[in-house]
Amino acid sequence: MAPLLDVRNLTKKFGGLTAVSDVTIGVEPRSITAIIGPNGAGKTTLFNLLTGIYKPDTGTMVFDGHSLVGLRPDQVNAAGMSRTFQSIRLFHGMTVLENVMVGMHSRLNISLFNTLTRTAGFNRQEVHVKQKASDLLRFVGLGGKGDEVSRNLPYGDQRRIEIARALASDPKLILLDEPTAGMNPQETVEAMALFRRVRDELGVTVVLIEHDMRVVMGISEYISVLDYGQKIAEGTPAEIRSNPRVVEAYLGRRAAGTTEPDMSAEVN
Amino acid sequence: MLDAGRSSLGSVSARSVLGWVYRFILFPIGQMLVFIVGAALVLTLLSYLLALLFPEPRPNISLMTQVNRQLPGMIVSGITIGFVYAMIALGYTLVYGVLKFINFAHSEIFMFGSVVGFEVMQRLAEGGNLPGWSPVLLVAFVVLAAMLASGLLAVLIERVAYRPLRGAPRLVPLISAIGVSFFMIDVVRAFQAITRNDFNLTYPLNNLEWIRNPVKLAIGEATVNIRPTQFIVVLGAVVTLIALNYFVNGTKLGRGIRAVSQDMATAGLMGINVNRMISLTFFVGGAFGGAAGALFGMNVGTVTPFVGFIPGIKAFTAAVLGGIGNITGALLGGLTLGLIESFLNGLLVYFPVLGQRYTDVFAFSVLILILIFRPSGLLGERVDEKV
Amino acid sequence: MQFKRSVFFLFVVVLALSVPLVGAQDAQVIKIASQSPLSGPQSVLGTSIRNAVELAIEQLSGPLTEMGYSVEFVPFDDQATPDVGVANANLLVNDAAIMAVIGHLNSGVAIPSSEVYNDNNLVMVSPANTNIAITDRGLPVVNRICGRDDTQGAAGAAFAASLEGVESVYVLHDTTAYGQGVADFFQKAAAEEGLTVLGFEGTTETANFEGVIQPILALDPDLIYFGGIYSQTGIFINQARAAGYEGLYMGPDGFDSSEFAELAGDAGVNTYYTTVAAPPTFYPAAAQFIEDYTAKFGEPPQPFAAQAYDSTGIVLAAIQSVLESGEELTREAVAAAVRATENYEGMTGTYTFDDNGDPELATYVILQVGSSDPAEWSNNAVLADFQAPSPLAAAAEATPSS
Amino acid sequence: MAANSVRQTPWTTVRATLKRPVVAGAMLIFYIVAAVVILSSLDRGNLWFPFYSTLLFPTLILSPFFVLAAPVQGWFKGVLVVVLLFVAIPYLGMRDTSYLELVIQICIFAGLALGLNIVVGFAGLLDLGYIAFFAVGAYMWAMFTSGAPTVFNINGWLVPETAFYIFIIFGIIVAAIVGILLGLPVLRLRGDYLAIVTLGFGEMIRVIANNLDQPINFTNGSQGLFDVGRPPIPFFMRDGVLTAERMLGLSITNVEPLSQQLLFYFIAIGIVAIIIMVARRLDNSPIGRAWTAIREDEVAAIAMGVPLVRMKLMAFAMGASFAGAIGVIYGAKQTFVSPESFSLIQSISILAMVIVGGMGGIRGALLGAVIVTLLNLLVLKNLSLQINALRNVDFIVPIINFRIQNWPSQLEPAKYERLIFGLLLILMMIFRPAGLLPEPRRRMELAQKKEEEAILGEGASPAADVLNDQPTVTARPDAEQA
Repeated sequence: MAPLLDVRNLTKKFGGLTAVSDVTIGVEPRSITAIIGPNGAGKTTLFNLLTGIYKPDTGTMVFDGHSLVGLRPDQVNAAGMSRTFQSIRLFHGMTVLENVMVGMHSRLNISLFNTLTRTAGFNRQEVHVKQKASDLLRFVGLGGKGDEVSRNLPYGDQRRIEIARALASDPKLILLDEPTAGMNPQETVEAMALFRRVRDELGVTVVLIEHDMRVVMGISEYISVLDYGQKIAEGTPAEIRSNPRVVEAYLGRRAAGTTEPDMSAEVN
Repeated sequence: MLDAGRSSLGSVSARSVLGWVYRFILFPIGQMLVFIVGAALVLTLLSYLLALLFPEPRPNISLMTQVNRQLPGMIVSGITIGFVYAMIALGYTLVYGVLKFINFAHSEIFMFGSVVGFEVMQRLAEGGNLPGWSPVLLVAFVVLAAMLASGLLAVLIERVAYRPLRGAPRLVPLISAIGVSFFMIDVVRAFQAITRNDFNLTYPLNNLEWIRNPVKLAIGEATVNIRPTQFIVVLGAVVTLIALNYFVNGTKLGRGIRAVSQDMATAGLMGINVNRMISLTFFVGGAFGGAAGALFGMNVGTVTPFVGFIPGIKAFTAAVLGGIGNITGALLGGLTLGLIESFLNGLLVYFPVLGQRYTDVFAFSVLILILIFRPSGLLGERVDEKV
Repeated sequence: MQFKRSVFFLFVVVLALSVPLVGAQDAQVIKIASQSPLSGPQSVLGTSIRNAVELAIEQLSGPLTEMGYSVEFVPFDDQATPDVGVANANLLVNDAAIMAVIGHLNSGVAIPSSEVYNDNNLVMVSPANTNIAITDRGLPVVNRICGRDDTQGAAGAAFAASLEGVESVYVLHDTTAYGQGVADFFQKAAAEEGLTVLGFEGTTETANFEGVIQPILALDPDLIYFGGIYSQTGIFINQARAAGYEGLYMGPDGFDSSEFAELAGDAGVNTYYTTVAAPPTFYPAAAQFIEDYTAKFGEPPQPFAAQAYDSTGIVLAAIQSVLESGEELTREAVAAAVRATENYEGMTGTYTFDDNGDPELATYVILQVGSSDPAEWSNNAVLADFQAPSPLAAAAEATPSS
Repeated sequence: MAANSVRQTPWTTVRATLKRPVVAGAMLIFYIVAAVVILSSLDRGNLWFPFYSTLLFPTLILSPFFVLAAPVQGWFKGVLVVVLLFVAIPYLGMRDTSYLELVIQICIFAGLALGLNIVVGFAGLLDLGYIAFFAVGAYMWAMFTSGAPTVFNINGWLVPETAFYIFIIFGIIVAAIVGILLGLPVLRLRGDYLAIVTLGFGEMIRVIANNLDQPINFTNGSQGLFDVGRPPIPFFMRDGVLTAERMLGLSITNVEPLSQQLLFYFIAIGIVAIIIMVARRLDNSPIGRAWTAIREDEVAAIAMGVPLVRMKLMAFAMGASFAGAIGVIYGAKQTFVSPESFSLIQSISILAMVIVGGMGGIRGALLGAVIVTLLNLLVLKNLSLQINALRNVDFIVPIINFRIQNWPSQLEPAKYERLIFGLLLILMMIFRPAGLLPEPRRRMELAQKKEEEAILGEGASPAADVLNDQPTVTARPDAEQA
């Protein structure tokens, strides 16, 4: 089976710094893949390259049979790849529901004529958009909070809104950038369940950047490890756990003794 | 140029004094010279090229002769106005560096400087002893008075109209600044209308012998009159610019300002009084605007409460041109814009269909083109937004 | 907006206004309005026009007062801006007591405002508008007692050509309706007179003219003609002289203000200017006016003040003639009476309007600035003066009457 | 406030009474009728006329806002507004056309403010050269119908005046195209840069209009286009005026100009009504949501599939097209179009309207337009007239014993438009940065709660009162770290 996302030899330099260097990653359809690595390893830059916010210097990115190179972020979104942000970037003045509705933009028929004349098709679409946004909010566990202003919600809820918003465009693949950062253990457990449901119930491939090893080891099926912009390892959680290079480059910097039990922990 | 002096002043050995002189005086002046000469050369070549391509015959002389005759004058006037723009642009750029907002009212701080300069000279003239002053002392006195007044005004404006808005969306202080600008124009106008019944304020330069004798310079076919006021503008600008360079890069207070402009929150945590630094920035930027105003006033002779608008916009353009937030950029942007404008005035007369009335259109086109192709300006660094 | 508070506010306002209003006046009131810039850079001239109208009403409304009318004066500030002028016009046409408008200073304001007057049959007499479009539109309510830019420009060019050693001219203008208009007429006439026009440039600069001056210096003209207003042209010549310009300097009636002397300083001495409104001192009959004006307002009258005084006089005389004829006093009647003015003896000349509202004979004067002292402005030397017929009058003369 | 309201004081009784629909409705009717009667019976010769008209006319014009906020039923609000627009104001206009002129000016500026509101308020693009599109519309109509010697004036043959209504559509299209052409290169720029570049474009268009009399005369340059055509007066307008004159026993001397003004009045409110509808539909649609998203966070918006440049261009073009349509009307109404009318000051005063009213809200933009226009054209002018009138009769202010004649003429209020204007902007930004009527999108749900609370009873919660008064929009993170 061809990978849904096929990244080959991707390189991005900022001045003298090579943020992403010759990275090759494949993501299978309907998988959950984690990208890990120490701070500054180039993970977020990789996401920004994938979603068109940065332009790669060299390399190819093929998503679902189409090249992503040169696409604008909105075109990437339309192609079926959506994302969340490391620092939450909601539209803070808008309501929760509106935030999710914006996420549907690339799936809508945006016609000035229809908007101004309020054709039947337009009205149907609006009803559908609202309905779908409510459904998504219910899916992420925020049913009934659609009319609140998003900035007034707690942190964990804001992360959920971001995920709902990213799911609104019916993506084939969703990129989650540290989706559990700042969550307490209870919220983290719930979030992991949510990621699984995203894959299992919606059939969306999930790629996430994560620092919390319990999350990484708990839900991901494949793991790629970046260090200094280079991919130093990939494989199943078990393989990564036993890869000496990873242990040295990544885990070795932390107290290996404390992380080892975490990596084996199974959290449901 | 202005980033040259990174190191603080250490021990006072002969070598470090020399190094200091080099770093804070010779190097900046050298840089300015190189830049001016370079820009002037490029524009000169462009003039000749255009003259060759479009040999529109003049009624009495050939176009080549005209270019030969007007070039030196154009360069001199371009440099003069360029330094004025540069000094105003510094106010925009300093404030932008620290607060990341366009101080729209800066043009009125410039205007205030020019009006204060007039007031001081007029009072001295009414006292009757104006010609008795030594030129250097008089100019220094007028400029310093304008600097002080404008600096304080800038601090006051920041305190009243901007500080309560800090942290609000970007549009909010910008609009408040537009309000301040309008307000200032009318306050100065009302004051002058009541006290003098007139607001065309003419500097009393006529009874100063030394200011009326230009230096005549013959270059080929051309004779340029370099007026003492033009010397004053350039000299005053260079002196104050060097002082600013030293202040920002060589003193503790300057380091504070730089720290605040890097990261306000962290600077605050490091024990820097952020509000004081911001006030200081406004004072310094305002003082520069005031100095520019007084020098400009002496050079052109007559100012009004409305005089700030055009130079303000031009100086802002200059700041953007150089890369807003970048002090050296403001200087280079100002000089570039001054020279471009001066040359445009000279070049557009080649084309009767266009003419000088299109000068501003072309000046703005330059701005737009630069913003499109190099949005960070000549010297600004491209900052990618952190995602 | 909070309803309870706002409705309470409204209520208070209504109650306050239900307080009995001051009763209407019984005496029959005739009002004369003026429109001129009372603020902004040209307010010196505009204020002087306003003051002269006030003085004229005070001094000349005797006959009307005897008939039982009281004449009041309503000044408006048009800020030299078309929009403000039109807004004022719409305001003042609604005051039924206003019978005439004296104004404006700026043709760009007078043209749109006069459309409003015309809609409401309100007569306008202009002391200062020289643009040809003012009267060439043929509006029945629009009149002026001054000359026209086409004749003024030509007169300037003829005079420039007559000056010794003047062979080339460089023409500047301020890109406004007035300045560019008159500069254009000058340019054309100058070419016809055989002068070489070295350049025709417009500039909006108001403070720093260095960039404008350099190309002029390179061309070295014998004379610079600047179609513009004193607040710009005075500063220009100051800087041009400092930059080394040694030729002659000339301009239209926009130069005509004592402010010019102040702004130009010594550089402005010997400047030539044409005007359609000679200084009051030029008219022997105006001595009393100058004295009265200075006594009332504390400063000597500016140019156009005497013309504003005469404009008011024409209007008052027309109203008087309407009342004497026993007709009902309406705006139409006043407008017709003003247009029918024949041989009105004002202090600045004898006025008869042609069918377009131009004076059949207008006076054009060429003066030279004598001193950099603003107080001496009204003593500028009159080098030449002549009367030229309006285009209609000239055409009537040209076609032999049957 | 909340604590007091629990107790039954006379004051709370009054307030409760005021909130009853019947009482509120009766008060509104009384107010409108009283204002119209007083205004129309005021004589311009009256010494205190400027004072009264300054007090009364603005409150009359602002009454729709009170009506809309009043606790009365929807149909009643509608009837009141229609009566106000189609009976009260035309009647007042027949008695005194200057009021009609004022309302037309307000409509023109309201249309412009609504257009700029789309660009600045909805999409968050600070445009300081907005007046350029207005100029495009005005020139559009004026070039083809002016009596000035332009290239289009072929031996006096001009576009017939009946084409006016088609030209409104042309104005919309051409202005939108100009908007797109100007927007294409600059919309990638950051906020502040965009502001300055649009400012530059605005000035450039003005300079070009001023100079496009050479080599081919398109705009008649600085002389301006005079004698611009007006839409023909339909017979029913003239008949209507005559009928009204007969029925109301008025004596109207200026039937022709009055019908013309009335025609412009109806065209102006018609176009403003259309603009309001368009703006509302845009706001309440995927397009409006995308604009808000862009305003809030460009990066997030584009990552969520909102095509930035296209949506920004659409905002630019929509805003421009409103200005284009309004420009055509302005050109025809003014019958004179010259570059002087399209200065930066105008752009900024339109911006001020949007700000004063409340960025992003339609009602806010309307309110801002009314307030700023009235301030410019009525309040300051009337203050000057009042002072002058008092000077004429040598009035002495009682109590403080101040002779009005001693008021220096340099201090006439009309001269200090900018001062008041500037002060207004500063104070608004400091005390009510969200404007007088903050954006409804951000208050929608809060307002709903407020209404519920109001229905539930008098004892409103403190929260509801806070929400009534405070702009909920601006969170100001305290920057005083040090």
